[in-house]
Amino acid sequence: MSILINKNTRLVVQGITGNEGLFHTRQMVAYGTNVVAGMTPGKGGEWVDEKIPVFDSVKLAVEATGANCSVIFVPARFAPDSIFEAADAGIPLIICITEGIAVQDMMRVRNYIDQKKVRLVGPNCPGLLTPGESKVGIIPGDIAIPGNMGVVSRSGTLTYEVLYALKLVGLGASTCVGIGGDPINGTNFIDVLEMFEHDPQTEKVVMIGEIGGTDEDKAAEYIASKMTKPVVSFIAGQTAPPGKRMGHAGAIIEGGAGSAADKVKALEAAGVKVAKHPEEIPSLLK
Amino acid sequence: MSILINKNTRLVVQGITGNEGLFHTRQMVAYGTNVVAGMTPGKGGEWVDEKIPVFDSVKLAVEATGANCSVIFVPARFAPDSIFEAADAGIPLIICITEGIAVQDMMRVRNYIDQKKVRLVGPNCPGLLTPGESKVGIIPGDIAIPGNMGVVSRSGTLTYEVLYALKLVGLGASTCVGIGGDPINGTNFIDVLEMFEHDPQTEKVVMIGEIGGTDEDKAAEYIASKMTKPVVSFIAGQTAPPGKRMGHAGAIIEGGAGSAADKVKALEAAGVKVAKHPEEIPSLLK
Amino acid sequence: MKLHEYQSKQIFARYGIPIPKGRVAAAASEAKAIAEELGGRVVIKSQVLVGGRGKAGGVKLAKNPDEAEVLAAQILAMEIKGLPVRKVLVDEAAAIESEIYFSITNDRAARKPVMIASAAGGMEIEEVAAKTPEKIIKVHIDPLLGLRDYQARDIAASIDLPREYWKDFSKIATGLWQVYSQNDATLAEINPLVITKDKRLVALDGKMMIDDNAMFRHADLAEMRDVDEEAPAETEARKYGLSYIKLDGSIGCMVNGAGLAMTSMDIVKLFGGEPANFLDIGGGAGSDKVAAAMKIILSDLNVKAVLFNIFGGITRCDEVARGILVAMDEVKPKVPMVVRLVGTNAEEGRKLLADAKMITAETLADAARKSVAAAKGKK
Amino acid sequence: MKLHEYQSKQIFARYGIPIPKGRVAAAASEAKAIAEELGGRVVIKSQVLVGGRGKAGGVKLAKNPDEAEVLAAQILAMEIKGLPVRKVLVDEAAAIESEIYFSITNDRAARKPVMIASAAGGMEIEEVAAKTPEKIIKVHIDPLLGLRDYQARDIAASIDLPREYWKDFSKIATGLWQVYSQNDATLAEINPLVITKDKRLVALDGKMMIDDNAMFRHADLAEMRDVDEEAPAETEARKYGLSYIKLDGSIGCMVNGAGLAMTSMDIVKLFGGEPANFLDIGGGAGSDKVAAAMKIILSDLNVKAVLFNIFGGITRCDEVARGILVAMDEVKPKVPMVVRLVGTNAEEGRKLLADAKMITAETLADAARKSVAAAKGKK
Repeated sequence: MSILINKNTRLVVQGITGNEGLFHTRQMVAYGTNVVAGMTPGKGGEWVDEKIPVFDSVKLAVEATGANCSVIFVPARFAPDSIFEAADAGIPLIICITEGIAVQDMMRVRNYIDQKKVRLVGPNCPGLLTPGESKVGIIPGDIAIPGNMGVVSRSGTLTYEVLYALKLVGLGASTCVGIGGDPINGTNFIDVLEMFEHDPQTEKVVMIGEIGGTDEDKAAEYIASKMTKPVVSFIAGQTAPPGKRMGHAGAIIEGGAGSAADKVKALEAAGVKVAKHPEEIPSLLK
Repeated sequence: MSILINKNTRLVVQGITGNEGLFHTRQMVAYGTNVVAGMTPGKGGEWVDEKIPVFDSVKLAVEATGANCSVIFVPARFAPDSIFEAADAGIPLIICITEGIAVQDMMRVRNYIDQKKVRLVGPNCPGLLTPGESKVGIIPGDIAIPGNMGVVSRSGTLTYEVLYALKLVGLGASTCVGIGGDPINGTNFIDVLEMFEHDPQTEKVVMIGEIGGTDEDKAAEYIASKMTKPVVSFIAGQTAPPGKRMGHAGAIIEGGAGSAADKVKALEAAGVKVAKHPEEIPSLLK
Repeated sequence: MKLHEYQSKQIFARYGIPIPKGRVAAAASEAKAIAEELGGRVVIKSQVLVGGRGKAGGVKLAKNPDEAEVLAAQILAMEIKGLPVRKVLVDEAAAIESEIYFSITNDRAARKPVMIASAAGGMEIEEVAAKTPEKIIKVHIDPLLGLRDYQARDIAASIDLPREYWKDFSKIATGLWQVYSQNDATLAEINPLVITKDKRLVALDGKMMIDDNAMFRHADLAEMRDVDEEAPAETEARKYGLSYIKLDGSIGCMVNGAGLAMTSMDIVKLFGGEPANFLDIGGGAGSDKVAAAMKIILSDLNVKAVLFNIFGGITRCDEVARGILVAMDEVKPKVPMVVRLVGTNAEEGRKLLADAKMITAETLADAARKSVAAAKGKK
Repeated sequence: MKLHEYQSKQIFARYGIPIPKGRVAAAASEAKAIAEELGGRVVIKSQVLVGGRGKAGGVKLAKNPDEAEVLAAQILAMEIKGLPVRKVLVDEAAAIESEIYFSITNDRAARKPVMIASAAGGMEIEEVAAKTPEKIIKVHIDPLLGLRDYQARDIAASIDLPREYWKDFSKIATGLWQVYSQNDATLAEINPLVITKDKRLVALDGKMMIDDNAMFRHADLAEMRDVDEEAPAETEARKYGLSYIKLDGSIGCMVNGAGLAMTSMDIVKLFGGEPANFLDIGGGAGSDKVAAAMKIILSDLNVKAVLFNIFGGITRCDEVARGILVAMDEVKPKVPMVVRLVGTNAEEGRKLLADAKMITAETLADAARKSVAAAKGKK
């Protein structure tokens, strides 16, 4: 077992003919992901590498190929519409890799998809990897091996560090979920922790957080009250200068929370072992 | 038992200081409805008849009085906002009496409240009456007596005819629900039929429909497949000239459906006795 | 409220939808002048608020200004489905490659606006819908989110529009959505949207219907109402917020509530009469509204008896009674009147009417029976 | 991107929010002229993009034009929190009855915009929030529906605003919502919104922050950016889409991904070093971006060693290597460089860098340790 993606995942790539879309489609195909369709407006009828049909819209792609998962490689100004489009086409799992989407756009997106039975992962995330089965997004496939560790992270490349560190000591992952670092995203820590808690393959969980927001604090509450599986964590940004992001009003809303020290404290109080640096994580999982 | 409203209903009247709002508030109070608050922007702090406090917003009214039901007597151009306001204030049951709300406004309203756990009855409806317990809206209280007939109707005054006809032969109502005649409304026949099916007090159901739309047809399907209690019906508009409402596109959407004859046919096929005129209904309930 | 073709197309143009060059004319000489201005062949189109103008001969092609004048004169002399033609639209003629049907309207079952398109444009779209429903593409629009670009693209692909027209089609779709949403239209229709021989998309014909309940925010549209196209009684009724439709029978009906009004008509018919009208005075009508309603009913000379059926709720029976008295005083009606008052303040209402010579009834069936008898001259 | 007070207030005025009469000046003589124009007392306000201007003496009241000139000259000679004052706003002075705090910002936890108000305006709002949170009113706005009138009314009632001001307050709330939503603001703040002695509501001070990710639809706002207020390196970084923040340490860091960049800084510190900067080259950076990043890092003369930590994903290690080579060729750096490449195309990247004299590392800890050692002159 695994969570979210596996061998039955039928993927449509939104923005498949773009530079990044094409590169990572090939990487995904090479990894063994079942990429059934691509989508680029105006290029319907073309083929990618002579085996992936391209459609003019997600709806047409779904009708023709039964795609059940979408990954978005589309410039930030068009990505919100790509998410709406995938949601409207009935795709139940949408992974948005795109970075730099405007916050107000994401508020509209999130409030819209919350009305539908749709899970969005990201944006500004590296995607998903179920080692040995399927990879959706940009996580390099060769840095992780199959195993029993569930990995969830707000960061992109930092996630790779952790997967790689696990691999170096022979530890593998059930699924790795990059939820993305944007202030407004589709899936948060608690959503993924819950899935790992119910996934028989997952034995322990690694959670990679960072400064800002209160998601890690909520996760700590959830871990303390609902989780039976051990969780190991790392929080990035211990040395980050404070107040570089938002002014007055933001500080009011977040009630002064969001520092790395506070998050570490909350997690440790919930029984989570917190690593000093990512390469320390494997030893804490032993 | 009854449905939707009873002795525990704590009502706030939106637009209480207007002509209609005030008149019907007094009627409701006289009937025994527990009117706990009124709401008119700019008149907070005043009192109606020295016993009902007026607030500047529904939120303030709810906080101060624990109102759990709202009735709206507000001009059509302001009524959509009144519904949003009641929904945002956490009122679980909103009855909108106002007639003449623009269709596009109602589409926005309905799509918004569908996201919340809120039931809207109406607009353009006479409201609810649980005889002997509570009346919310404008149904004259003295035309109905307590009993075991559930009454649901798209029409306003036609509903009164039916209640009155029932009363004249000694039949009473568990609850009467006027769902309103507008093309887009909050509660439809099926919603109410389901509540009556599960209400122990209700023995039989009277459903008053009219031409236009497909709600009666859907109700017929529901009755055939899900209902155990007998249903008697009347459909208004047998002599109405066709095509006075919408042109081409509307006809396409409704697929030519919506005539009184079609509705009668669908209901009779579902085992419903359909009356030739409203005063015939009591005899069909025997 | 229906808008004329020329009005609808003027609105379309404001939102960037391409329309043919052209102008409206009320006289043949004017039509000639416009044809001269436009040069080339023109189409003369009668502007009446009914369908089937083409079949009735109300749309003609003119090769030159002189022919335009002759044809305009012919069309301006016509009546179409009982409506005299008062204006013609003179449009430059288009060389048509193919025709598309394209509209937005309300889908009450889905509670959302729906965009409808078909490659079978120009034809009677109801016929297409009935015979080949698969040729009709429907896409629902979220009323809070509005039309998205990919929806227009989906439609373009589904009706097999050649890819070179997609960008323009997308702009037209966006324009049509704005036409619909910013004007509270219940229908915004382009039929046909044509591809011309010189590869342009043009809205050749247009139709709009506006939600009467939303007129308060569209003063500009209210001015476009063509009262010439309405029966005077209907114009009068609208002025007082009454819902009135003239029919061919002899029993005038004044009722509160659309459902009860229809039921009253149904039951009049059930007892052997024919209703002269549908008239709903609405909820909470005051005496002035009631008086206006009564005058409207009595302005129909076919009316041989009047049935008042008022079941008070938000409407108060005493107010209705007062209105009846005012109107009787002014109009001095000569036909018999049957009155039934039940519900809110019915007692007060009955007292007010006690001195007026009116036939009273208790039940609806009783009222209908008495009206039918009265219309036939029986008591 | 932060806007100046005077820019924010100009935008406010466009949406119907009343602001004091006034104009911005870059010289004392100009300030005098404005004060003469306005007549009466004026306030001279330094325009710098930091808070606490008042406490720093950057806001002064002038009784007449001559005093305005003197005070403007004083303020224009100041530095506030290290930033030289280049402009002053000269506003007519208001006679203040009371002060309100009023803003809209993003609530990330609720995923909605939130309108915030407090009767304790003018004060440090964080202090109010910390000490008396019940004095802060928050109302969430549905991003698809927008601000509704009743929400403004709720706020007015909750902050005990006298009823006579509700209508004007409602208009200001609507204006502020438009300011926020039509300009992709992450913050639109009026502090204080004052009630004047002559019974008007006026936005005495204003602050706006714009979402950098939304600048593509706000060419007008992009022009308002005051590059004088930024470190030149930050301006340069933004030009290339790099996220750069200068710090005080000696180890320059170039990393892909904000999380990994912060982690690299953390681990440098853990091993006894001090990071010279935060620098995220973002996802999918090409060689030109990498070269620009390297030049920016090396423009900081405190930098004694550079740590490149690239874990390829959407970013390809070979592209990064190419960028490093380009930059090295141009800049000829004299400080030691520690490079760690892992992930997508890491092998190709390493090959490209094989001939350059760089210290390589396998693990992150190893890279950090080597950087710290290199900065201290050890190998």
